[in-house]
This record gives sequence, C-alpha cells and structure tokens, in this order.
Amino acid sequence: MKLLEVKSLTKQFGGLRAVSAFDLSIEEGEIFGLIGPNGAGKSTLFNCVAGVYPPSGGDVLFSGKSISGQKPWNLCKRGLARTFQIVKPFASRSVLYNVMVGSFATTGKSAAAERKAREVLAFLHLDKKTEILAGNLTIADRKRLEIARALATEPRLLLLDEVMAGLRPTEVDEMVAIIRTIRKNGITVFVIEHIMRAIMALSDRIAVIHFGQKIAEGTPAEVASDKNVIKAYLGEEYAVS
Amino acid sequence: MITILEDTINGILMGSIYGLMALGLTVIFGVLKVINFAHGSLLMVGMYVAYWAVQLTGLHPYLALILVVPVMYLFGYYLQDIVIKPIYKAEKQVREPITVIIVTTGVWYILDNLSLLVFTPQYRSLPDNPLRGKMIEIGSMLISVPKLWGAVTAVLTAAAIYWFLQKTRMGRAIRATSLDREAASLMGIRQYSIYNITFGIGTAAAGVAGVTIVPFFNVFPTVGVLFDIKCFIIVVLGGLGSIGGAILGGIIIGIIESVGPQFMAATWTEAIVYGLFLIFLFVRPSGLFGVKYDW
Amino acid sequence: MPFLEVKEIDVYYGDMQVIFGLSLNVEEGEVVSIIGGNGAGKSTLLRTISGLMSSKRGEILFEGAPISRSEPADIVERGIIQVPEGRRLFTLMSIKDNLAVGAYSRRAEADAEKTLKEVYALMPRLQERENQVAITLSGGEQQMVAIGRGIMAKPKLLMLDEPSLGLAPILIKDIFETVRKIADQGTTVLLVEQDVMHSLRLSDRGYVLEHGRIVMEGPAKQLLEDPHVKTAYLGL
Amino acid sequence: MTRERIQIFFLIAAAGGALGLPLVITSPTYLHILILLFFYAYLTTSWNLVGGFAGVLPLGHSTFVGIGAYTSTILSLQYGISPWIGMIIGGVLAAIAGVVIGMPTFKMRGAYFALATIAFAEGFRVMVENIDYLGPFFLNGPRGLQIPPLNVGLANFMFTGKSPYYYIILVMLAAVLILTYAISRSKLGYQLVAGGEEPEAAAALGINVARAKLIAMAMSSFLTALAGTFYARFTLFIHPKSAMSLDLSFEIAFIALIGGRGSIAGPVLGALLLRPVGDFSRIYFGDKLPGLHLIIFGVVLILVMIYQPRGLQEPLTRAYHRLLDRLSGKIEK
Repeated sequence: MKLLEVKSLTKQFGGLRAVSAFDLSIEEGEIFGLIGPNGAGKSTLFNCVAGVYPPSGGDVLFSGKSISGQKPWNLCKRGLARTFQIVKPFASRSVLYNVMVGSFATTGKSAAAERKAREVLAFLHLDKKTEILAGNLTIADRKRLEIARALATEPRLLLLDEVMAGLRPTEVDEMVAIIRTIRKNGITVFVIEHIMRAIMALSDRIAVIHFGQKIAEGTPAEVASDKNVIKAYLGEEYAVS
Repeated sequence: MITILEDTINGILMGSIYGLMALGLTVIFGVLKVINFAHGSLLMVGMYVAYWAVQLTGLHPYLALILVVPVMYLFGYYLQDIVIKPIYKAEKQVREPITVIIVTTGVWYILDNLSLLVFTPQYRSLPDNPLRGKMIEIGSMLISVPKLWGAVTAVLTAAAIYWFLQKTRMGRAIRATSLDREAASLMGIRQYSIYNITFGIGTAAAGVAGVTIVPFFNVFPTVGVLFDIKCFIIVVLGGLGSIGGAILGGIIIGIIESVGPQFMAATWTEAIVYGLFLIFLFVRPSGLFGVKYDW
Repeated sequence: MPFLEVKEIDVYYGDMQVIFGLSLNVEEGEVVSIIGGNGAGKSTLLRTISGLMSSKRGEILFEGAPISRSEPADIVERGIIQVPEGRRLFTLMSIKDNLAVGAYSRRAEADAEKTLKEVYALMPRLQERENQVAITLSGGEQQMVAIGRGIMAKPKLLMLDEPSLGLAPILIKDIFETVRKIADQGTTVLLVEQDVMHSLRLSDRGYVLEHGRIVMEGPAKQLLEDPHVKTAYLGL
Repeated sequence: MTRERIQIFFLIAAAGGALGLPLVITSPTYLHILILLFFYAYLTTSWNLVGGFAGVLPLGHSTFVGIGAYTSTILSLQYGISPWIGMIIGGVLAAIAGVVIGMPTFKMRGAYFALATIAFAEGFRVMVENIDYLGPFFLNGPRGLQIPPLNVGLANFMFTGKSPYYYIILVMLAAVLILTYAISRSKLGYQLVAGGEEPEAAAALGINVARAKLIAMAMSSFLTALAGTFYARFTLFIHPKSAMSLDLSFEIAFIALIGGRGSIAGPVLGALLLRPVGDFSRIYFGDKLPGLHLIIFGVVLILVMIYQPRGLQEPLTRAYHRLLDRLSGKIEK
C-alpha cells in the first residue's frame, strides 16, 4: 500500500520555484531516500510534506488522504513524525524530558509518557543518559535524541532530515543500523541525506532532486549509474569519463 | 470649520515634535533590533539637560543645542557601552534579544528615580524664555510659535539623520550593520562600536526633542512616562526603524489628539490611539511603510 | 614562511566539536581549494580564520603574525577578506552602497575609487545596475556583488565560501571565471566548495575535508584523478 | 536521614513557620508588609505560568488584577453578592479577557508581544477611567470605588484584624504553588516548555503551541484576578491608577524575572528578596530618598540579567542542593 504520495508538488518562494511538479510515492515498510546537491530543493520538499510550508500547487496524500496544508501538530497525531536537519533539542531540559514531550503526543498521563520515553531511549541506547541536559549532549547523541523524540510519538512514517550530517564514519554506521531496526519495527522511513555512502547502503529506492525537479529515481545501483545524476553532482567532465 | 483647521495645524506641529521624540527610538531599533524601553527616560534627561543649559548660561533655548547634543550623545554612547553591550555579547545568536528590553526597563526605573532624588518632584519651566506663549495670528487662527519651531526642528533633524545614514561612510556602515551584523563585521566594521554610535545618535535626537519641548512644557522626573508609550505607538505606526515613518506616525497621533476633542471627551482620544496601535500591531506590524526599513 | 598557516586547530560550536586538529597552509599567490560535503566543517574553518569564531586549541598565523585571537575587524585590516556563504549582501542597499561598504576598512578606503573601477572592469554588469537594490538581483548577480564587495576591501587573501551555491550551471561557470581573473591579478585565493570539478580545475592545490578533519591533500590535478574523491562525493 | 526526608522536614518547618508568624509578629505594619509580600509572590507565580513557562514577556497583567477587583467589588456593593462568588466571576471574566488578548498577540515576535500587552493594559485602564457607568454597573471613572468596612465576617471577606487576610493569602499562595508544581509535571507543562523553547520542534511533536499558550494565559489571568479581589477587600479602595497601573504590571514581571522565570521557586524567591528591600527603604528612606527602592530594583534587575539571566533561583537552588547533600551526608555518618 502506498503510505505517502506526492503528486505534482510545486513550491514557489517569490520568484524562485524551489520545487516544481514533483511526484513521489513511498510504499508502506520502505526506506526511501531523497538526495540532491545543496540548494536543490530537498528541504523545501520535505517541509511541504511535514506541513511547515503549504504547497503552492499539487497534493500530498498520507495513507490515501490529502494532508496538504495541514499543520505539523495534526500531522504528528496522524502518524507522521520528523527530525530537523539542524537539531532542535529543548536544551535546558533533560534527555528524558525531551523524549517525554514526544510521548505526550499519544497519552495524557505522565507515568505512561515516562514509560514510553524510557522504552524508546533504551532502543536508541540513550538509557544511560536520561538525566543529562539535552544541551550538553554530543552531536551524535543529539541526532539520536531527535530520532527518539520523533519515535516516541508512535509514527507510521518517519521523516529523517540529514541525521547523518556531522557524524563520524563509525557513528554513521551505527545510525544506519538504527534506521534499519526502526523499519524492521514496522515504521516507514523517508530519508534526506547528503552522505551518499550511507543513503546508498540504506535505501530501498532513491529519488534525485536537482533544481527542484526529479532527475532520476530507482534502486541505489540504478541511480548511481545514472548519467544525469553524475552530471549534477560532479559536473559534466566526470560524466564523460 | 476654522477651529478644526486650527486644531489640525497645531496637531501637525505637535505631532512633528512627537515624531522627533520617537526618532531616536526608531533609529536605535533599526540597528540594534531592540525596543529601548528607557527611551522616555532619555527624553526626560534631554529635557533636564536642555533646561539647565538654558538656566545656567542664559542662552536662547535653541542655542542650548550646542551643549545638549554632545552631552546626550556621550550619555547614550556610554550607556550602551556599559549597560547594554554585555547582554549582546552574552546572547550573540539572538537577533532580537528580549533580555535587552528588560535591561532597558531597568535603566528607565533607575533614571526616573535618580532624577527624582536629584531634582525632587518639582515641576520646572523656563521662566522668561523668548518663545514662551508666543502665538502667530493667521486670520482668526492662532498658531503656537514654540511648536512651529519644534516642528521645523523635527523635520530638519529627521532629514539630517537620513542624510547622514545615506551619504556618509559611517552612515553606510550603520545601515550595513542593521541589515546583516555578521556580513558587516566581515567588511571590517566593528559591530559594538556601531551600536554605541547608534545609541549615541538616538539619545542625541532625544536631546534635540528635549530642547524643543522645554520652551512650552514643564520638566519633572516622570515626564518621560507621559511620552514613552506614545513613542512606542508612533514607531509601530510608522514602521519600526523607519525615519520618515516616525515623523508621519507622530503627525497622525498629533492630529487625533488635537482634533479628536472636538468630537468627544479628550480622554477618549487616548483610548482611540491605543486602539489604532493594536490594530496596527495585528494587521500591519511593519507599519505604514511597506518595506521593513526605509534605510 | 607560509602566507597563511593554520596549525592544529580545534573548533567548537557551543560544546560540540566541529573541527579536529586541522592544519593547512596557503602560499602567497596560490589558489587553494578546500572541498568537502555538507557539515564537513568548511564554513566553520573560514569563519574561524575570519575571527567570527575562535579556536579552543591551535594557532592561525597570517604573514607570520598570530591572528587567532584577533577581532574580525582587525583581521580585515590585515587583508584577509571572506565572501561568506549565501552572499549575505546588505539586501536593502544599492549595489553601489554594498560595494562602498566593502571599502570600509582603513587600508581599502583610500583607494576606494580606483578599486571600484577595477571591480566594474571585471564585472561590467554591476556598473550598469549600480543603483539597483541588492535584494532585487538574481542569484548570480548577487554572487557577483558579493565578490565585488570582497575585492573592494583590497584582499591580500580572498576566501570564498561556496560561491557556486544554488546557482545554475551556466552562472557557475561565470563565477569561476571571475575567480580565475582575480587570481591572475595576483590575489591569493582560498576557495571552499562542494563543486569539486570546477574548484579543483581552478586551483593549484586542494584539501579534502571530512568530519572536521583533513583526509587528503595534494596538487589539484592529482586530487581530480583520485578515486577517493569520486567515492566520497558519489558513493560509487 | 535521606535527602527526601530532609526536604519534607524543611517543607513542614516552612509551613509551620508561615502559619505561626502572625502569633510572633504583632506589629500591624510588619504583618501588612508580610501580607503584601505573599500577595506579590502569588501574583508573580500566576504571571509565571505565561511569562515563565510559555516563554513570552507579558507586561500588562495588572489588567487582570483590575478586572478581579472591580468585578467582585461592584457585585458586592451594588448587588449584595458575596465577594467570594464575585472573586470567581471576576476570574472567569479575566480568563476570557486573557484569551481575547492572547489570541492575536501570541503570534507576534517577542518585543511586539510585550508592547501589545502594554497597549491592552493601558487602553483598558484609560477606558475604565473614562467610564462612570458601564450599563447598570457603577465604575465611578478615575475616582474608583470605596468599600465601606461593614458586615465584618468570613462570608463577606472582611475582617477587623490583619491576620485573617494573612491566612487567606497564605492559602492562596500555597494553592497556586501546588497548582504550578502539578502543571509543570503534566502534559500541559511539557507542552509549554517545549513550545517556549523550540516552537518548530514542539509543533512537529504534536503540540499546538498557540493553544497551549492560550490555556496557560487563561489560567494565569484567572488566578491573577483572584488576587484582585483579595486586594480590593484588603485595601477597601480601588481605582484605575492603583489596581490597573503599568507600575503594578512591571513590578510583577520584574520580581519574577529577578527571581527566575520558568522555575517554581523563582517568583517566590524574587518576592521574598525584593519586597522587603522595597518596603523597608520606603519606611526608612521614603522621606529623604524617594524612589530609592526603585533604583535598587533597577540596578538588581540589570545585574541579574547580565550575570544570572536565569534569575537568582539558579545559584540559590545550587546552594540549597549543596546544603542538602551536606546535611544528608553528615547525618548518615
């Protein structure tokens, strides 16, 4: 079943068309990757799906129903959670507090929220750091905290915005493993990523965006050998060689 | 009919003076991105400086500008340097740090009550200044001479500041800092000394306003409170950071205040002004001028 | 003695380390590229050299003098000029005023008129539109103004942070040609880029930056041939 | 003895001390000062629900004091309705006003929000000053309302001595503190903190930030209005320049900011530290040095903002925890 469908989505900022007539569909249980050079429109597309911007044209469907123009908090309640490229922890509060904010999305009871939060923290190997202030975490832990908060809202679809940026190679590998387990637990994952190695290893399918348009889509192997993709990333000379 | 015309003219004159009062507030906001809650107190200090300058030297009130402007400039310069700068350094990442509002409120309380201690609550007015109570008669209309001079000064001051910001090297550096602090510092502009200078200019403008008011208005320690909320309203009306907007906003308030009482109890006009202010805050927080800043 | 020498610096963003024991050199008259993906620490490195951020450890020397504790304005006075990522023009000022602010520093001010002529000779389009407000320009034109503003400051060392960012391929070519001309006129250039191909072609030497560390360095030609560069940027 | 036990012991000691104080302090002046101290602690704690937890800077809370004071006073003077009932009605009216003010203003940026709350408060005060009769209700414009000291008794919220007022405000303060504590641990508390600190992230986690803030505003203005009734019954005279003044709004915000917004202890600590400074400098220097306490307030405010931006509660809490550690360690040995 198609969990997320993006139909001919367009987003215009003043005179700039950041995303134009973009189509995309993600099956339930998939890990889907979106890549593209800096400034290609990845984040804009992502933010349109996540309800930050209303699209200028086209439609977004979540499990068959249109969600375009919905506010982020409503999307979260429907089962669509996201992380931020620039992590936004509630810095003055503990790790546990941060995750409880997420788990309160599905419960009104503090005890239940705490139980859920501790579960998620254990899953992400943050259970030894529950009392540390979020502002004092390392970047790798902050990225995990960001995922933990999103998971605590019990999503069906998880949007991950560059969760590997700034991580060291070993940390990237750990993150890949975590995302695989998340999928195994039945959550569909939509990743934007810059680190090619990771996204190639992780995704079932990948779409490539360049100047707001889709220039390729397919399995990692298909995308990596696509002429348009090589040109977009490395310049024409590489494509010839 | 004649009375309404007379009231309108007097409203425009007084309104221009209001605009002059608000000028410093808008200049400081334009660069530091902060609403200086102590602005009314700076006006009060300006009025006292003007008052004493005239009292002690016997100068014509307007000649006192020679003293008032530099004194107030230095006062503002060091106030920013000593009291407000530490907050900016602590909150570098924040574009419009709310803590600065709190600190300037502290400055307001200190200045008002210090002047209460030093000058006592006594109301003071310049005894026989050459402008006192003078009126021009045009037909059957009476126009206040000190307000006329005040309005002229307001327009000239606004024009001078505008010219300075547009045409001089320092003015361009101030505008650059207002638009992008970091990019400006990559051009060799020292952000904090620009802040000091801007605060100095804003305070000096409050001093000029003080000079224009003193000939027809009493000076007392809490006189700033009468004007500061009016100044906030004016700058929001005209567009925060806009120099032309400050004068225009002042004129609007001036007209409402002087023509309004023809139709209703004078105190109701005050309520109308607040209502207008709130409408602007909600509907058009960038003020009358569409662009965010006109410089 | 190298022109610019960065010695073993550690840089933190808040309490998060972004640069780890990084060293590099730039010789006078060279064009040097630093390439690396998003979040590798490229911008942080330039911001540290410019004095917008400070290093917790290590040292930065320019013409032999330590500058790691200097204010940005003092570093500008020494002749290190950065053209920041995303242009960062003074949006509501005219092109002419943007360029004038470029010559704010004392060492640039005296020659401002002469430099302005040079900038206009290099990028004639800017002269045609000198009274236009910066915010109304296209991305490519804005980048030209940003570079022009940098030249107005009379740089000894010009640092460019991703000048190709968000520009169409045809404009990217223009921008790199302009950088080429600037370098040919004798200005030392330190270029930070994701556009590996264009930037390395233009450069004498290059460094590859990953996760806050230099992982490779060498003559630009050699890096262009290197399989790791391909792997790092395409995941092939 | 464990830390928890010591804490409970401290709590009981503080409660016992507070309950017993009127027995020790017989001077009506000092008791008056204490009552006002608790009154301010109550107001700042109520303010803290929006000003602290929701992370905005409201500077017009005296409006709600005024609504509470006027509502219960008019109802009791003109309709013979018990002030206790008027107190609740005033609270409800204030909560409605709070929501009406909050709806458009919570979308604004920080400085504009502060200005808008000032404008609302001042506009409201000016209106009351201009109105003698609001429909059937007699407001008496700028002259305000006098409450004749008749019908002494609990039902009429009127007493001859000061100590009943002391106990009433003490109970109110305790209640608002317990409420704040409960909110800070509830879903709403988490939502407010999250929304105040990182609104975008909060929205992505399913929080309707604007709605959470409105709920907090409604609660805060309701509670603030209750204090308005207390103020009216305690002073027996209200007029716009006292009950709705900008000075009162600012003092509430100042005390909370100096004490430490967003924490439970902060506003109370602020009142404990600053009110006596104000009162005693007024008593001893009021003639010679008028306004001295306000200068002190201003200086303290600036120093706190520069050196302890989270307020005085932060170092004090740290010291308190060290004390707890030392006590529990010593006694265990």
